[in-house]
Amino acid sequence: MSDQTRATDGVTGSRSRILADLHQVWRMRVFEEKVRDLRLAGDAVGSIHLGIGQEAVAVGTAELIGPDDALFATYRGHSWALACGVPPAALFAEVLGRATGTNGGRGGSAHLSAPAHRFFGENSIVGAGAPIAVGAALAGRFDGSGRVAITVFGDGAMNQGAVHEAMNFAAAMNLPVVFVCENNTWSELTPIDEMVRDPHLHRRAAAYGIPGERIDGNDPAIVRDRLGAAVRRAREGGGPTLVEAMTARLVGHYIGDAEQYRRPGELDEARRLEPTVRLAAQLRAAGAPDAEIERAEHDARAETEQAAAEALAAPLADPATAKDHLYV
Amino acid sequence: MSDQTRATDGVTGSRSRILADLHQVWRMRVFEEKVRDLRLAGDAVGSIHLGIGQEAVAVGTAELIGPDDALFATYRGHSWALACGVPPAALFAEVLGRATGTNGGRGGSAHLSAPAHRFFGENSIVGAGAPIAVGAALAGRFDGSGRVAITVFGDGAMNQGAVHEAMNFAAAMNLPVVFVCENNTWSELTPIDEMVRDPHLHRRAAAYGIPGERIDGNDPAIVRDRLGAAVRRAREGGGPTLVEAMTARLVGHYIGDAEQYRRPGELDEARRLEPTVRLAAQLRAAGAPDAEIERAEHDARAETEQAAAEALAAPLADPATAKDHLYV
Amino acid sequence: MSETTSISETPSATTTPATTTSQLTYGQAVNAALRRCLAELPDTLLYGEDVAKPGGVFGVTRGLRREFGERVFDTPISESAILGSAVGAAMLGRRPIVEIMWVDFSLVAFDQIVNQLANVHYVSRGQLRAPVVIRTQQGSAPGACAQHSQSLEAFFLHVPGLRVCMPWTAQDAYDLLVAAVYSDDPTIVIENRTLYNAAKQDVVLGGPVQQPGGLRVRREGSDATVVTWGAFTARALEAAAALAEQGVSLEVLELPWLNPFPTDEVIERVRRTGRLAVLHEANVTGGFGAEVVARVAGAGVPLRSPALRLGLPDTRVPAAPSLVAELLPGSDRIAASLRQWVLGP
Amino acid sequence: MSETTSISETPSATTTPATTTSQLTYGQAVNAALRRCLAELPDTLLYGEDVAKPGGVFGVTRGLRREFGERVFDTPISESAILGSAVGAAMLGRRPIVEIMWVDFSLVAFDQIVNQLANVHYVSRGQLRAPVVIRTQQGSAPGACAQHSQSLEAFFLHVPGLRVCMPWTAQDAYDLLVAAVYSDDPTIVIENRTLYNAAKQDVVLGGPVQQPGGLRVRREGSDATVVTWGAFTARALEAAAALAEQGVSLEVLELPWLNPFPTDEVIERVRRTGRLAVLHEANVTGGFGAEVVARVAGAGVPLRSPALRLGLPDTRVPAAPSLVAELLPGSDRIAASLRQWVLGP
Ligand SMILES: Cc1ncc(C[n+]2csc(CCOP(=O)(O)OP(=O)(O)O)c2C)c(N)n1
Ligand SMILES: Cc1ncc(C[n+]2csc(CCOP(=O)(O)OP(=O)(O)O)c2C)c(N)n1
Ligand SMILES: [Mg+2]
Ligand SMILES: [Mg+2]
Repeated sequence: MSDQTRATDGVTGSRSRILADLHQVWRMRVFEEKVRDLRLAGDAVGSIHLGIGQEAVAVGTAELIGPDDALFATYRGHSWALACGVPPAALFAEVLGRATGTNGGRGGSAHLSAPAHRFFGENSIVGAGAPIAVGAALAGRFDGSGRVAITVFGDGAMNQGAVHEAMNFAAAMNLPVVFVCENNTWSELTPIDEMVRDPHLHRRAAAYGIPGERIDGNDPAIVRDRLGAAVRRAREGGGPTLVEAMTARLVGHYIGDAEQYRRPGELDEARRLEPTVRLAAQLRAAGAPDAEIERAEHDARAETEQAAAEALAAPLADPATAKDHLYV
Repeated sequence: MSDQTRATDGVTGSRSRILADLHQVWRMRVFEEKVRDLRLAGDAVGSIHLGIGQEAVAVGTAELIGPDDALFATYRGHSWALACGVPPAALFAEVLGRATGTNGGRGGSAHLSAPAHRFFGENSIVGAGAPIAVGAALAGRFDGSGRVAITVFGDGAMNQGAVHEAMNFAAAMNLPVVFVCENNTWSELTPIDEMVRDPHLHRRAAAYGIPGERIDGNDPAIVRDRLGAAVRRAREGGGPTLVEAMTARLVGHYIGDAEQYRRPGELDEARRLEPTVRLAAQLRAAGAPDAEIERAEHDARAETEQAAAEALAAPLADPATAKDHLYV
Repeated sequence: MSETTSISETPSATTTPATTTSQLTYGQAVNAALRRCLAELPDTLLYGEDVAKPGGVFGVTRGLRREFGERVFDTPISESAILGSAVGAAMLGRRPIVEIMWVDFSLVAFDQIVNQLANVHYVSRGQLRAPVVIRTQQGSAPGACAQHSQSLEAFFLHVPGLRVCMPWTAQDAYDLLVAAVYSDDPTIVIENRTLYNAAKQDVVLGGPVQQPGGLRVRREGSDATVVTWGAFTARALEAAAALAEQGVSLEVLELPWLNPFPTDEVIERVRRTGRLAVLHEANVTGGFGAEVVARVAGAGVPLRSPALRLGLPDTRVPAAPSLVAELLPGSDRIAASLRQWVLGP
Repeated sequence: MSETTSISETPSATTTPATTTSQLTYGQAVNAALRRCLAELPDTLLYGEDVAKPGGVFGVTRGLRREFGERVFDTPISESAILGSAVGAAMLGRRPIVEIMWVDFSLVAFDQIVNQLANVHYVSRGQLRAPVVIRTQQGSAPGACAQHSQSLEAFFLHVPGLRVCMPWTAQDAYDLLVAAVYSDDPTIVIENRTLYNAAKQDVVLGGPVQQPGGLRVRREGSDATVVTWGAFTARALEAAAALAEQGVSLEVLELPWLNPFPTDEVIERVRRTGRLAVLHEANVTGGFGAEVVARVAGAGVPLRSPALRLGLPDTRVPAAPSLVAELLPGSDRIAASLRQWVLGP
């Protein structure tokens, strides 16, 4: 991580700002903890991918997403949906296969979308969201919206042809796209540093003649600052940027993953650097009382429990609608 | 072309060497001129892509290809097949749909192969040959052959996902592959500099952590020298290299192309730099008499005419065999 | 291009627009359809490899860049980016018309068609639309290699959520494309490059936008129903004409749209003749001819002879014309097969 | 894993090797087949995403890296490179076994299968071979999204030059894979992830290598022939068992190999029962069931009831179990459909 932008010296924003970020991180964290519980209890079924530990990237991005912008995520997208403002109850309902889910149960945990909230969806094909995001930016060239498209994918996705094509296409056409690579150093069960010769993935931006930067993805303030610059550049006609946000997935690739592939002590540092710990420390350094810090988590838990209860009370997706909407 | 290796100062090899190169260039040149004639006369049918003007890349590569190596080309592959030693009569026959063709007429001009000559084939899908070549190198890791795989593709192919995946795969596995990008600045009818932000395509090598170099592709000696270094590095375990050979296609993308897309005067410089002109000048500078220079062309024409006549005399591919070899 | 009536006012989709009739090649008819759509629908975009400044490798998109500016543009050789960006642009309100130069090349980016494009509307529960038109062309032409000769409509027809058409006449090249662009469903328009520069035909331009679907009764007949589509329609009609002289009366149905598929009409017509043959250029096994036979069989239509399928036998496509001629049935061989099938040996 | 006989000597392909019988899951049977092939055939390579050190996302390739070293390796998430390199390695004498984790992902690199792999032997006029095995898995499982639920065998079956099998039992998971690896033709082995960890079955390991092809008569019956494959075989058998109690006697044919397809045997058996139903998990339209019906119809087999196809209706696959249950027929609904079809309403 030698060349990444990292705040090592404590506070990176005002106390209220940090507090708000911590609250957002907790909203995502407890949302996913609850999803895990629901999955383990059998209320939710199937393969579910959590981003626990990676929330700061989404939190830092949240307020950069303008009203006409569009965000494209992967199967690991719950936090990104929350960052876009999708109501947690609708997300829970989707994960639970309920009629009130964002997609009425058609998307599930790994393929949900909420376009009214600028969340143009998860994608369960690695890398496939990148060219689609390029198209959203392309549309913006003609609709006068000034849209910036943000597409998020993992380190492993950098080796997928579609991502390469998307970056070159956006670069050649100078489209307003921000490519966010959440580098959690793992592609499922395989480490990225064995799958590339140079694990500094942001350097690939140079191949397309666009700016690339590696940043500390565990601090919302840093993400906001660096991604903010990329979004601004895009909006002002400067074209695409690749931002590699270093982070760590503190849990398995999917719920149930035995994580036997972990390197010894790998997560020790990550646990020290993860956003709830980091932001709490920053708040403490800024003089915040423990009660304030705890409230961020507490409020998030209350909100989340209520949303989950609401979703659990909703009816299952109605079988009678299963064939609707195949064609317009 | 600022950063390419180019010999501007005349002679780059011994007189006999240059003469041999010129002869090889002429063999390819007159082969393709003859193919054009046959196509225009209706003896050959369909879409045919000539590499007239680009021969020096193939000539410079020819002797680098070891007995166990494997070469993978594109639809613009006649010269590459000749460089591998495929007999011109078999190539003509293939283009003409004859039973004696390299593939008995199954490949045609754009998809022919001659594995016994280390020519593992043309490919008519842009970029698709690159990962296949990677596989040939992979095989070499297990069969003790010390094989180097060479894959040739165009500038436009650099924007194809498969090429990206192939380069990363070869880089990550440190496989002995030489990626040769023949940059003739055109992808069919579209200029590469409008399709990428940085037209110095060799710089993309850095994305994969491998060496990349732009060279003058119109002088066999330079190609031999620089590609030779890449082949050597590959053979010695140094992994893949990307070589961008600058050259010019002096003819249309395919036979019949009206070339309305050409930029004014575009080919003037190219005609001065093209290999037959360049090598003849080098020979003259080295004191070769005109007769010697002319003989290179003359011999090639004689050989080629005979090969074409032989192919034309051969029977058409036998319809009774049309269904053979679908399965082993 | 000889116009038989004067050019109408700018047409609109709601009023019935005035029409003109022009003599156009199939390729020119495609061009006219694109021009109309670009003019009438400001949300359309037209892009792909070599389509804009060069006007397309077949010249089909000539002049459109000049006329419509930046809405028509060239792209890198990046089919995943072309198709993916079309999906995204469509989600955000555009109506992209993209070209995949040969249907064979769609396979480098098939994910974007099957896993992405086809899912947009369904998975979003109708919140998103993907009115993308993918124009491509396919089929065998003399000398083309195995990677430039396939007929792949069966792939697209096994993907619910996509619409698929295969125009054969210049008029349909125009009408189907206009219908596809106006449709809010993702649609694959499969043209045929051997038709682009074939003889000019009268083409009615303008006129109301058609709905996807329907069939064309190209010939009436009573001994058997021959169902076909695309460029092979010509072979079916030639065979039918030849057989008419031998006392065999064939009905020839061309299906310009394969999805939606006019199941009831086909079944009804087969019921009347009592025989069904399906003819297509694609490989027989797993070809869409199987679906046509299965629908008719599933409807319990009594048949006087077993259903017949004619097409490319199960092999790759060689380049040499002498080999292709052996594999792809011409109208003579088609006629012989149909004759024996109807009359017995 | 309880072995019922002792392990044999190292088996070889030429002598009839000794066998052992073990209690294995389907996934373990796949693992055993891979182990056998890696041991017997030094030219084999085994690779794909997460297959080596992690032992596969389903644990199916566990232990093989440790046992066979560098011939078993992990790859980047680059399906075009995985498949393309397999084509190239096979041309140069290797026998690659590659994994595409979900069949849906094959679509990002379909070119390498259709335009490359399938052409190698034919276009080179037999000078090159491509003995590649692509192992993948497909099908619907509770909660899986539309991009992880498709059954795409019909795509591969429309590509001449490829062999395709879909093992259902643990024994076939073993035998078919061994046969595929020994075969010199490119072969797609489509497994089913819902079977990997299902109950253990007796599996005979070792033994002679089978030839691709054949069918399994899973149940004898006289009222109708039900043709099926893959995991849906279980539903067909459950339905047949239920209907037996209601006096309807169904013959159930499982086709472990769909290419080569046992046309004559299927036709012969349908001729005997006089009824044909095809059941598969794939979408009905353009599914391989159409091909089965068309072959039987083309043979003029007289049928007592119109041929029936059951499968996924023409829609995408939603994630919610309540929706999938509505779309994918379970054995109850299959039984009801078959009953009405045989007995009338
Ligand atoms: C084209 C494709 N190949 C393989 C997969 C299976 N797969 C799902 S997630 C994943 C790992 C992705 O790693 P990365 O891009 O780093 O994202 P992360 O999961 O770490 O967020 C793989 C290989 C897929 N979904 N799509
Ligand atoms: C995947 C794919 N897309 C498009 C084409 C059509 N096509 C054939 S050649 C070509 C241009 C290739 O340009 P370049 O790579 O520079 O090679 P060159 O022809 O100049 O040698 C294109 C677009 C194709 N054959 N395959
Ligand atoms: Mg990752
Ligand atoms: Mg070029």
